[in-house]
Amino acid sequence: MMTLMQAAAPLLVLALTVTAMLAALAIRRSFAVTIGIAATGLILATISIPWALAARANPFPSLFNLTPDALGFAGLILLAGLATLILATLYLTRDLPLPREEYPLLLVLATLGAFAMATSAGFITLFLGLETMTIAMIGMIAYPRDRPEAEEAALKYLVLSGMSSAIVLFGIGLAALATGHLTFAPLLAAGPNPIILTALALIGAGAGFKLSVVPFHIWVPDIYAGAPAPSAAYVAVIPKIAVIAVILHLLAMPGSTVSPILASAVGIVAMLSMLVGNLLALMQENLKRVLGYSSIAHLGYLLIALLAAGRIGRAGVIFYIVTYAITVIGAFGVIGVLSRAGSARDADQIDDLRGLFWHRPLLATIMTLILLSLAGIPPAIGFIAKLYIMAAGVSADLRVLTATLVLSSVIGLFYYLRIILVMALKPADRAEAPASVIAIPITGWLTMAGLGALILGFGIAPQSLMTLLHAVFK
Amino acid sequence: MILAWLLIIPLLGGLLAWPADRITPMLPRAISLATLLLELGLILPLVHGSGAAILSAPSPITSGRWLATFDASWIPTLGISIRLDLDGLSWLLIVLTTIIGLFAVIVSWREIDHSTGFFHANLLWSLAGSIGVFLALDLFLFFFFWEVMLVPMYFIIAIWGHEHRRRAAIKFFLFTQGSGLLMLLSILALAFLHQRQTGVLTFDYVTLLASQPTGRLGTLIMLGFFIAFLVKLPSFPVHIWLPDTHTEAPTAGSVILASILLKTAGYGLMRFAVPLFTAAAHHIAPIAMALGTISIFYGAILAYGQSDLKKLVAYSSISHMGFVLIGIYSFNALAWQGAVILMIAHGVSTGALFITVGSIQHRLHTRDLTRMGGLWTDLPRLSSFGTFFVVASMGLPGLGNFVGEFLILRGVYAVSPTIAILAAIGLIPAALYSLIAIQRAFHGEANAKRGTHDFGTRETAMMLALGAAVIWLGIDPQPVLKIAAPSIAVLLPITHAAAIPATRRGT
Amino acid sequence: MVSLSWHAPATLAAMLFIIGLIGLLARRSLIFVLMSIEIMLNAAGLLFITAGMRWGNPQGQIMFIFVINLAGAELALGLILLLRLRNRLTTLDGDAANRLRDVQA
Amino acid sequence: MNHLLWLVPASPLMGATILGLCGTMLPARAAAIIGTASVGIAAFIAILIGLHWYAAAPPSHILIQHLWTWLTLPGLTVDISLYLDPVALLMMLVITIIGTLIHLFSTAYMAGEAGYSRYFAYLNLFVAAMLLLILASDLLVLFVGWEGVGVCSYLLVGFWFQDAANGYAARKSFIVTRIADIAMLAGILLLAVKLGTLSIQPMLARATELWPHGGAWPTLAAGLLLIGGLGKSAQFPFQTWLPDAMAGPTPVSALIHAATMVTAGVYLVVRLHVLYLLAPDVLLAISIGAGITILLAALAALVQSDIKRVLAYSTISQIGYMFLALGVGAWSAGMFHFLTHAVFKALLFLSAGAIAMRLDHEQDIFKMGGLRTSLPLAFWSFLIGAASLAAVPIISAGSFSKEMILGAVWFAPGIGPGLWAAGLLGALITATYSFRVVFLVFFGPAHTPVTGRSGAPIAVPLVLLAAGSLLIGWLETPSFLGGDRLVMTLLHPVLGSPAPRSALAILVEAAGYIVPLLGIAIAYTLYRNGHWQRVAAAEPGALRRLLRTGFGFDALYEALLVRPFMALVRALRHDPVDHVVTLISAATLQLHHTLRRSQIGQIRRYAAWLMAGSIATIALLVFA
Repeated sequence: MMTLMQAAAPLLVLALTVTAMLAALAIRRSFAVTIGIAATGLILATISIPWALAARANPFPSLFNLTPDALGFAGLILLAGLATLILATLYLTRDLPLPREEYPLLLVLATLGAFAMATSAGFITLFLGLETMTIAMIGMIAYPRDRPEAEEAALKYLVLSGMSSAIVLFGIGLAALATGHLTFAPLLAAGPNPIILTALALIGAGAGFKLSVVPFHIWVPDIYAGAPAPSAAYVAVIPKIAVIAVILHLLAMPGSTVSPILASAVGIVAMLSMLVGNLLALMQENLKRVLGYSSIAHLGYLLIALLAAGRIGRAGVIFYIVTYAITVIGAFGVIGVLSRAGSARDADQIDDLRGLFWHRPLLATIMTLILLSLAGIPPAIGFIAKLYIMAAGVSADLRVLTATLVLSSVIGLFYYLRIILVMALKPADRAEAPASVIAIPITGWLTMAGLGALILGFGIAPQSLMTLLHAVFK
Repeated sequence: MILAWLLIIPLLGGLLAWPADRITPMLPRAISLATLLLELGLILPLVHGSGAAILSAPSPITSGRWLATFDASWIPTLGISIRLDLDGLSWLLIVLTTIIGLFAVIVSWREIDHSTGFFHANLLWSLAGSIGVFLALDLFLFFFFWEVMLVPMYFIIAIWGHEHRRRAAIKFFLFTQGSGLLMLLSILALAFLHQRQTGVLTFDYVTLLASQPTGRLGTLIMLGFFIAFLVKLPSFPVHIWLPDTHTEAPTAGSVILASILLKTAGYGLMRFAVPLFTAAAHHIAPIAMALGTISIFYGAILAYGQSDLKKLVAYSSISHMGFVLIGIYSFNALAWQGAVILMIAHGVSTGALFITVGSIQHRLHTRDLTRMGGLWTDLPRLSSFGTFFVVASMGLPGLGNFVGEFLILRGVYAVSPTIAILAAIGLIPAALYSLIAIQRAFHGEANAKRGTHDFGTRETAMMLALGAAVIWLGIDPQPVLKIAAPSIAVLLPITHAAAIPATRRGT
Repeated sequence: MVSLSWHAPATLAAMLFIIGLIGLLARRSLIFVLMSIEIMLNAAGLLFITAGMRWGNPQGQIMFIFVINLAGAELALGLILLLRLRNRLTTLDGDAANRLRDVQA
Repeated sequence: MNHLLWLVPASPLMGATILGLCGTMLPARAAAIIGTASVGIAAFIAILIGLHWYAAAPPSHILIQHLWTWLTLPGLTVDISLYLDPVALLMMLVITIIGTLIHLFSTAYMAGEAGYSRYFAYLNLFVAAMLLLILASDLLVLFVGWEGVGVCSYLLVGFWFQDAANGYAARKSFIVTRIADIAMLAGILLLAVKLGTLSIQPMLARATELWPHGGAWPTLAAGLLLIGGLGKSAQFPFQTWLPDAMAGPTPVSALIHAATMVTAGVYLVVRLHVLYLLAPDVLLAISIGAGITILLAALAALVQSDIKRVLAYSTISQIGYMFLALGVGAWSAGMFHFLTHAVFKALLFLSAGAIAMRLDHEQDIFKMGGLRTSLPLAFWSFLIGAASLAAVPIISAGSFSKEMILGAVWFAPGIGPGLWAAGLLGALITATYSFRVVFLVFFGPAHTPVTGRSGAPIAVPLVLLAAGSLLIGWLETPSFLGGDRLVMTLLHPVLGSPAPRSALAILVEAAGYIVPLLGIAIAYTLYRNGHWQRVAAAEPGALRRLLRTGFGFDALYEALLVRPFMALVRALRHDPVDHVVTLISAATLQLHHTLRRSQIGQIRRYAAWLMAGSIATIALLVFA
């Protein structure tokens, strides 16, 4: 019994945290307390992961998949959640005209959902995790209720994710109809009959929606732009980690083969994502939208490594998603530390960053590192990540995809560089520019500097991260 | 370890210089100067003493006889290590880098007056990147430095450049980075090919030299390197980033770009693109030579047509680098020596020309030739130095550029008289644009009295030093040839030995 | 006991799903949009029931309960957002909520 | 003494360096002293070496001073060493001595000009480069000097840079010679590759050893090098640059464009005559080209009104005589004519300069006149020079050398008599045009007032050169005048002795003596009856215009070379490749805007996208 408890510890801690937060809210509304509980919960859950792994047991084999891989991704989700939590704490200032305490709750709830999804062993858990996460995220998006944009983004996300949920659900239903099971294995083992293929297509479309790849990318920029910065960071990062975790789990299952037709479908999606994402971002004036489009392209890159499979492909996927998480949270973090939930909008216009180099050189440097990382230029970590993708592509001889990667990277460079340029411009005489007036608390500086240090440090000495990931993901 | 210091010193210097302008704007300049002097003090002694002995006896590249060497693990997972090795060729180019770097610092002493700290940090980092390029013998590390030197350069252009700097900076970066990615693809392909052959994943240059991919795949992989270097060189038709970039960059940026960054391409061709793929390199030699010849003429003719003095110099660089390209792809030791000399001489003379143009712009606030004329009347010292360096870059015998051009032509003639003679004919338009530049800038009627000051002591001393270097290269190039000789003797035989059977296999 | 073929309910589910889909695309009013999503979810639910029926196991029914839950939760959230939209724009037209976009009007 | 040979080029080089580096800080007087003295020292050492040579020639008449190794690589070694043989000695003496005189003349001529020290720096540099050219033991080093004098010529022609026309003339001189130099460079490359060395003596030895008489390689190499020589010496078809080069200060014209640099082509052929002996076709081409040049230039000189242009065309024509001699293998005769020509042409130019100085830089001969009395020194100097140019028998140096050439040409097999006739016709025209100038400038009424006065720096060079023009011919006299063979003897070890003369030579010589006098007579007649003055005033006819423009070669080259080049420049100026990139970026942007239209912001449209995507996925998976 004890070992079972030990193995399920992270999940239990997380669930308990949610309960504790609800209880705390019921007793006394205090932002500090809720944040404290949330942070403690997330940290405890993270710490308990190695301990849980040591148990080498699985109390719910039909529901949860508590392998090192899955728990590794879960850990990544927890850390990413923690980072966004810190950003949210800075973002939701005291002078906010609305209660702040529910936000951490929603965040932890979404994290619980993502955790469940990443460690799911069958469709039931997967679906429950997915929906827990999605509905909590809608709350996070709509949180600053005075902003029409946030509300609109939430509405769009609700409708579109509802639709995608229905699509996935129908796919799962078809799978269940065809195989009689709600676990993954039978679906993978089944022959290519039309129902199975349709099921796969529908589930794939749902995954595509969450991964925001072309042609399921259409919602991304609007949602990112409308959501408050920490929520956008969350939406941009955590669901993707969870979906990737599931996909890698599926691929690692015995007997799973990627049929050529499926591979070519993914290849087309990857190619379109890279090109369309980068092309759409080209002349954008809104930083969040740029990040949205760029995330479309990045997931396209990631699909290359996924397709390449093999040892280096798998390592590439993991390394890339870690890099992506650090970098994108960092990017939204920069917007976040320059914005406040109480103001009418976030500092998300590229123009808001004008002259950042001259009045906030450190933040500008961090942002430059982030952009370099997104563009895949040394010495930032994104360079090593892109190297991994290219290595995977080259080693698997995916010539067209790799060539597209190069081409679209060049297009991508253009808009990343443009942002850097704007930061290097002479500051405009706009005293009210949010970037120059908002005071950034020390925690904000520490978080951003920490993210910057990760981006630079892992970019120069990637071996440490590789060793760590290798230790976790075998 | 000394090689690591060669990289660490400018990196640290940059880190120091960055915040130093909060104390006084002078401090970053002083830090840069001190850093580069220290660097020079480190690098210069390496060819003496035991270095001289190593240089006197060429030995196979696998024997590991280097002037200095450094090896440390970096990313063992992917077989990447920090392998730095110094041979004569690298030494020459690093010395060039450091010295030109010094001049870049001096030239920006007055020109750069805001955020000197960040400027000098970028300057030093860019130099560190180039030094890394010249030292790295791990392909991935090489690529790392190749990219690293671009980013600071991008900032230098984008922040301290002239009116259209943003466009120019982006163009510069897109071209060099885009072609760089192709090279990365090739590096990876080469490494994985080697892994498939031997089971070992490594990016080590010396190990990969043995790989020598042939056939279509070999050509494909080689093309990645070739294109990247062609863009950086630059050669027709991928030269178009250069004129814009030069025009918009601040003087120090132009100087570094022309004198150092372009040289990394020539170095890359000699060190990587040719020896790693000897069969493919021979395969593509006619195309390379044709491109080189076209570049010679194209650059010269366009230089003649420019009314922007800086653009004129930029196009002339394309023409000069055409010589380097045909020299390298003649696979002839004399031509390679010529290419080395020409790269160094071009570095010095074109650097000096950019300093001259920068000085003119600083005084007249224009680079437009139609608004110059008669400068000799007002600025005799500037004009005479300008004329001297124009004449030097035109290839006047007795000055450095001529030695390079002659050796290249001599080497190429032995392989292909047609190309050699065509290239020699390219010296005629060179004279045309050089003389028209002198005429339009320095000669003619001084249409308005410009109450400007001539070169001061700082600038005169700088130009004298550069001029002395050009003359020295012209009348006594032997020391340089001697230092480069062992490297060429090592790199070229690989080319010859492997090429003959390989071309047979290839056809 | 007459065993009902699973084809008929499956086809019904598919038809329901498509009806929901068309409704989603065709109706401007957000109320109808939400309803259409409910129809799609319920179509999926019907499919689970059918699956359970076909293979004779309870998983379908379990899943159906979860689906119902989800539909409820989503509807609740949707209605809140809808009300707020109506307060702001005095309309239920989904197309009116288009502040976030790339194309300039 | 011989070990000081290196000082001969080094001394003017040092002068140039000092003047170049700190010329602007020096007073004019100091610049003049440094400039003249540095060449004077070179001349002094050259004379000492010459005397020493006369007393005791070094073994095998060759003096080599190795300075340093320029470059040594497998397959190519180039030494910087000085190689002095009788030919070079003669050249060295002429260059340094005349150079000194012209520097001296310049101190007065250029007085008060802006850039006084710059002028001397260039002139010193020129002398140094010229000396390097003739003393080089290696063809590549020779090429260094060769291009060096070209650049100095460019700088000096364009010395008065404020006037754009001067700049144009300077550029033209440089570009035309540069075009020829490329051929020379190709020849050097050919020799370097085929013979493995560029060191002149071993190279020539190897050429005779490896290459057959009249073979393709020697012909090609000799031909390519010849083109370089023709360019430098302003011979047909490269003659167009020299008349324009008169834009430079007159002493410059005297030194560079008359006495020294333009004869470099002659020197090159003489220096490599062993190679040319292997290429009879090239020699034939030389002589035919020379015949054409002599006549073209002489005819053009006949109608010029600018005194310097007359002299310029006469230079072209006289160098044509030198090439004529080379074409028939009369190397020594060519060198002898070089010697006398250097002296009298320098004299003529300096006289012209002395006149121009006093006439407010007037150069039109029709605006002069009557200067015989007001400028007696200039008159006598110019007269002596003109006599030499016209080859007035016995009293002028030019007569001796021209006779020698014509004599040698007569005996050339095959086309000899034809060439001789051309040379003789040239001599007739030469006499006519040179005395046309004499009469127009010094006789008749004065048109322009004379101002100022000339000092010793003007007088000394004129007197010395006039003396030289009168006397230097006696170094080498025909048999009936004593048969002195001083020049031949000096050059004999290098160039061998000319063929002995036969009896018929007397008639040939007689013709050579009479023709100049005839020419002078024509000139006098036409002057007396006012023909020259009339045609100058009248509207020129087509033929006259053609002659005046030097047979329209400028227009021809303009149409053939300049215009196509400029058209090319105009077509490419804005870098067509750049447009391609602009197009690509525009297309990318267009793509961006097209795609962007999908982001319409409406939920239903987005839902449609999702549905389409799902359907496409199903279709792909199920039906593919």
